[in-house]
Amino acid sequence: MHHSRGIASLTALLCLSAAVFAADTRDDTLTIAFAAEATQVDPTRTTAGVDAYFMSLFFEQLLSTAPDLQRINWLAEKWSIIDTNNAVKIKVKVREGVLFHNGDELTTEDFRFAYQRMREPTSGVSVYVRYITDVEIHNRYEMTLHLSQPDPTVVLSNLHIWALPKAYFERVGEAGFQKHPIGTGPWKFVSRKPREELIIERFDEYWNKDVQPGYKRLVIKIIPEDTTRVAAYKTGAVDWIDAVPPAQAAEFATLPNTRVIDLPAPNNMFLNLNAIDRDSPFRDPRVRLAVAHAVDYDAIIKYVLFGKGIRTAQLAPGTLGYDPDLAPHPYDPNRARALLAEAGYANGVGINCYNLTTPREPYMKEIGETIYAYLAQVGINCRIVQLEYGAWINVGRFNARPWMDGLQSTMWGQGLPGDPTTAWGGHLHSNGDGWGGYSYHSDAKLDARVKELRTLINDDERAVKIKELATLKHKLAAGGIPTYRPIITFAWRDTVDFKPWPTAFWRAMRQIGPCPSRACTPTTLPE
Amino acid sequence: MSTNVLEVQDLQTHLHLRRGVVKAVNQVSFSIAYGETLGLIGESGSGKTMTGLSLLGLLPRPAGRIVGGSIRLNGRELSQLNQATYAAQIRGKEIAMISQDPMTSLNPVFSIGSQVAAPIRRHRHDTDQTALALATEELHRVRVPSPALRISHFPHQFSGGMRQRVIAAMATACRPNLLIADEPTSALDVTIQVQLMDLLDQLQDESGAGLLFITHDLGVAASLCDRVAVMYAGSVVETAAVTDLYAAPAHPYTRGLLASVPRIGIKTERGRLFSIPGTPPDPLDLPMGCAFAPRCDLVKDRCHRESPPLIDKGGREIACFEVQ
Amino acid sequence: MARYLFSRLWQGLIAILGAVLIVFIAQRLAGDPLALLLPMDASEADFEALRVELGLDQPLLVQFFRFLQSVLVGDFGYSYQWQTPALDLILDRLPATLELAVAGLLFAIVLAIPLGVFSALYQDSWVDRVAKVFAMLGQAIPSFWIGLLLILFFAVTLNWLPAYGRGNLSHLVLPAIALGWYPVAAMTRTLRSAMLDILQSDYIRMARSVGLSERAIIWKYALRNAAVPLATMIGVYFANMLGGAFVVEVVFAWPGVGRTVVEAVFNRDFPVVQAGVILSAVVFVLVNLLVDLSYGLIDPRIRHGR
Amino acid sequence: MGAESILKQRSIFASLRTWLGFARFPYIAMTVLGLVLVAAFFGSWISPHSANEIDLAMRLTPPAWLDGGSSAHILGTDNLGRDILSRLIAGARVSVTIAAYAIILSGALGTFLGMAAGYFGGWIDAIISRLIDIQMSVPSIPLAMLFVAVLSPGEAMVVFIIVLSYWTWYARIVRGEVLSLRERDYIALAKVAGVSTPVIFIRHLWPNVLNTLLVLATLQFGSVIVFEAGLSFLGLGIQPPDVSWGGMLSDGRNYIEVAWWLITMPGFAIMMACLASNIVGDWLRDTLDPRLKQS
Repeated sequence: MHHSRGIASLTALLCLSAAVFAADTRDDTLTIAFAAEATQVDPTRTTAGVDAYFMSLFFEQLLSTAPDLQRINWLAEKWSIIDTNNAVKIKVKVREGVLFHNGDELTTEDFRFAYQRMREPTSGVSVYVRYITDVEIHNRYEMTLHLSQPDPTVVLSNLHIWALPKAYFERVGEAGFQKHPIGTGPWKFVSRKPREELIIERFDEYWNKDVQPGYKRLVIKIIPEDTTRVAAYKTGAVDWIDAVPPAQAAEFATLPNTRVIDLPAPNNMFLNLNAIDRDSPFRDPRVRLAVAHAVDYDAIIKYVLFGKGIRTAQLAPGTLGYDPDLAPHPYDPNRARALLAEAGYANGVGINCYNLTTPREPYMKEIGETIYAYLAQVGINCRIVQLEYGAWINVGRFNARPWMDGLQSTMWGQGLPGDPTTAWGGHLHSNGDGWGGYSYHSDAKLDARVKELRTLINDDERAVKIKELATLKHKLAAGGIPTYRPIITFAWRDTVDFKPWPTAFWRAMRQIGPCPSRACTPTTLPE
Repeated sequence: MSTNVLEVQDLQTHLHLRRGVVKAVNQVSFSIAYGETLGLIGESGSGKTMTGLSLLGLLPRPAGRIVGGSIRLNGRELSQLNQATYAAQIRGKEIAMISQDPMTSLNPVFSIGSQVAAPIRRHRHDTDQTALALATEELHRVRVPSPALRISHFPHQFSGGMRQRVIAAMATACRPNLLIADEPTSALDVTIQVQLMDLLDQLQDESGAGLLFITHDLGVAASLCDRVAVMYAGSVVETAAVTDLYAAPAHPYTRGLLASVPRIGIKTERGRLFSIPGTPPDPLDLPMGCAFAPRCDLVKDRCHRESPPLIDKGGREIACFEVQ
Repeated sequence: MARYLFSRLWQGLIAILGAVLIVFIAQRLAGDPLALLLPMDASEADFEALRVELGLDQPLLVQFFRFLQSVLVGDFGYSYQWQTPALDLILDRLPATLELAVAGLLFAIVLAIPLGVFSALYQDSWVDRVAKVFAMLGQAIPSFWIGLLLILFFAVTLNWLPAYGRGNLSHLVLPAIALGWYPVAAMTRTLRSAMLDILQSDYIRMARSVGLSERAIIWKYALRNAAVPLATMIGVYFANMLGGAFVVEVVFAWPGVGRTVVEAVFNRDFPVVQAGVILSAVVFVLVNLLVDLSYGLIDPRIRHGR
Repeated sequence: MGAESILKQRSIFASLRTWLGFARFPYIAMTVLGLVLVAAFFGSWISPHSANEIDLAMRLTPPAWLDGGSSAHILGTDNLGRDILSRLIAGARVSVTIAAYAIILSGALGTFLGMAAGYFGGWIDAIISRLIDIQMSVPSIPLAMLFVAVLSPGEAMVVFIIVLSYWTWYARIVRGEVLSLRERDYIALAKVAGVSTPVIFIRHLWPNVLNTLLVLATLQFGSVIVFEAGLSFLGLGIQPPDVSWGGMLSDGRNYIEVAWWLITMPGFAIMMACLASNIVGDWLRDTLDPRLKQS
């Protein structure tokens, strides 16, 4: 009969879907959920911060940052800076016996190959090797990096050159590498479905036995929606999630058999202001300062973020040149209105506000809207343009400087850990001499100071200069306004032993394994 | 008790409509013997179709209801039977109907075979395959050419006459004792009509079933029926052997009815076409007494007060005070 | 039937062509098509070469046919975001969307059939009234709100069913209801009036007169006849379901075409958007062809070309 | 959905009106519709707060009748402490404005093309009919996504998408009406008498399709409100800081576990507006144009 046939096919369909999605419940497999996802698998082609999510699994650099934020040797067994008067060299001894996932041994040739790829103008990360003129190979394990001028960012970025398998790359080509990337990292690539999942396997021949993963297999689900990710954890579909929504962080702390940890993001909610276009109101520092005074970030942190945020003026504690006396611009709407009036905008001003969001940090969309609502109350009226972070990257692919004619709220690293030189090179220096390669500010004096920092290699001198520049930048609200650092909450089942590493916004899966005793606690963290 | 297959006694069927109660069948009595064909004649709205539906238990729901009288089929009382029993034990098995319009009485989306096989499967509990084989035989019996081929065809591939045969095969597949034919010929060409009436004759001869032939067509009734019952406004006004009735209609209505039909061999009273004056009464508001009284040329006072009962008068029954 | 199908096929092709044209126009509105087609490491020389190769100096009509050509071979370019062919991204997610749409449709049918049949059988009874209220609410409540209310009620308050994502059967329930809600009304109405007509028909009286059980008569004989108008409804509503699925997917974080395309919109990932739009037009046309074919299965008169 | 079938199906509302006992005049529906219009036109005077006024300390305040509710915020506040009632009122303005533009433009376009197709027939009809077919086979939500992806979202874009999706409603019905009108004697007479085509259109065809248009427009109002809410819900429609009911729903989703009123209030507004316009549209049809009444 007609209707019973319908029911039969419904049943069949449902059985089918149940069979297809039956969970893989093997003990040596752990399923976890990320909110955001990398877009690139080639470390010499990264364009976005989230790309580190992948890089940290498969690829490694010469140095690394330890959980205590100290720089440690990694693929480099030892290294030293040779600073002669007019030339800087970095001598590196590469660790012996490190294998790529295909069994090839890592040699200095692979670093040279990666350096060359990074030098290509389209790589997007060429800024890190800008002043490295050559990678000189002495033998399989020894090489020297030649720099045309002192560049502290090379060290700050962990001697940024990636270990890229030259022989493999040349055999399979660009497309082949995209399809199946290999590196020296603790995890091997298995398969990937964009916006759905990434499956990786432990690399059993991994060189660093101390930090080898405990699970044989890791299934990383990509779940951008907060509610969905939370539901996936609560229903047991996944056993580890990042970016627990602040509204539910307290509840998670009380969930049975669950461990949570709050980690300060190396990022900052950052307002970028177009101070270069001729008709942009933000050319006037008073308007920029009005923006800084108009928003009550303490209230936002308290009420919207449930305390999961740290108010910052420019730099965060732990950064080179951090100045504890530099206080954030206080919330003062009257002052903001007065500044606007002084600048000739007594009746308010209309601008485009680009709300760049990513699920990586919590509540970005509504915090953006909150900020714009505060701005409206002093007379800065936003026409909101909602953009996923990816859109910005995609727009950026076609223009040196993505089109942004007003104000933009986004997450931006302000040099944590380490120092802010790269970040300032990106959005304070007029031609974007840094990560991201674009800036909306142009001030010759500030440019010179950024340039100076770029070549200053002594840390004590750097700290002084950074402090000075931070103060100057703060007073002028130049090169954008940092506001607060988000605190990211991670949660996982107590059957899992997880020790967060700072790489990839704390998402590096270096030390994750089963915890039979249910008594594993994460290593203590700074701050 | 008797050789009557059907005995209907004082049957009363009402239709409860929103506007009121229609006494569609009002104290109707008649009987049909095995092998006999009774014609039920009347204008549209006279209650003849409702009588047929009452026998089949297929009154329109929820409006139609049998409120009195009895229907006995082989001595079994049917009027109080519930629907499920009616469907399982009576319809298609004991009583079957050949309906009005062959063009619309077959389901367009099922094959002929499955439709003819349906009652067989239902009443003989045969397997689908046996039922289909039997259905083929039935089609052969009603003289549908190459039935084995035709069972997989659909109604729209059949002509009107052929469809009527299929319907006949479907109705008689389980050899019912009583067949009700409700205007089976009205939608057909005259030549096909004749063929169908032959067929009905044949089927009846084979099975010895009683046949209730419902029609408004006096000519068709004359050629097929043994006896005729004439209905007017829900009541039977006259029952007689067909030859008697046509030769000498007794009830004023019957007389009027016959007079209004131009027929070869029967002279109309005044040498020209006659029509009964007035119109049939509003079924919602039947007059007191004889329903035909307002149009009757023999009407007396009494006719307006009392309903004349159907009284046996020398082999025929008449419901009229004056003629009695 | 063949001729009918042929004309429907032709109409479908025209419609797809129209969809491709709309996408082409939209693409031109997007700005320099070269920027959309070239990889990010393209040089000025590459641009010039491609400009000539693509004949962008040629008339728009020629350009359109070139575009059509690449669409025909399934070449929508690479996703900016994922560096994989845009069509693959969409096709990967098509099963999830179809699963949802079919489940929604089945929900609608499974609900509409008893509602329609019983409200025809018992006119003006409580069943009929319930069906009417359903119809009224079905058309006035948007699917995304139903979806949210279902989540609020069955997932948050009662905690009976999962609210988000794709997984086992239980994940499918709420989205399917949210999606199937809207067409229930129209289907019930269609079925009700069709059944009313059919149950009055001579062939049903005939079926009754040979003693077939009431159950067989309604659920087999009558319903099969009512299936033709119902199938028309299903065809008409499938477009709705596909569009609706896009919204419902977002509500329930269902990993289908809709959510992917919405994300692609926010990421300005144009190749993915255009692949999604054209594919949904193709699926829509195909579904309608299937519905046309099903008429033939249901009704032999149509099969035999009457 | 076919426009003819819409006209037929919607008369469910007629029977519902009978059932609810206000068959003659749809008082309740008219009142609801009136409220929506009042909110749209006089919103700034009756609104208790400014729609975008945030008060983080008061965020997620429940409606006044619940524990923790505040009489300052009768329907509660949202995740940024904005007053929900004020936002509903502001949303009504947006919804009504968009509906008005969309209805007028799609009605004008559809009527013009429908009249032309019906009156002239031939290749004009063929082209327009084919256009209608094409339009109807591209689902409107994906279409909206396409245009939003290349241009930017906003009120104008929403109106554009709605016009693109809805002109076929008008075109098909008007074409049908004109086709039948064309055969009438008086039109034929006018033609024979040498009356110019524009005059025939304005004098003879226009008054006849006017009632139909009015009915369609009323029915479209509800449909447009739902459609616009859907687009805004997806983030493809009205952009903040402009307030829309769909956008409110979208914002409220993340708080479904802690603040049910964020999603119920705007959804209820959408439902009531749509329901009211459907009921009024039905009533108008029955009153103005008995031919459209279901037998």
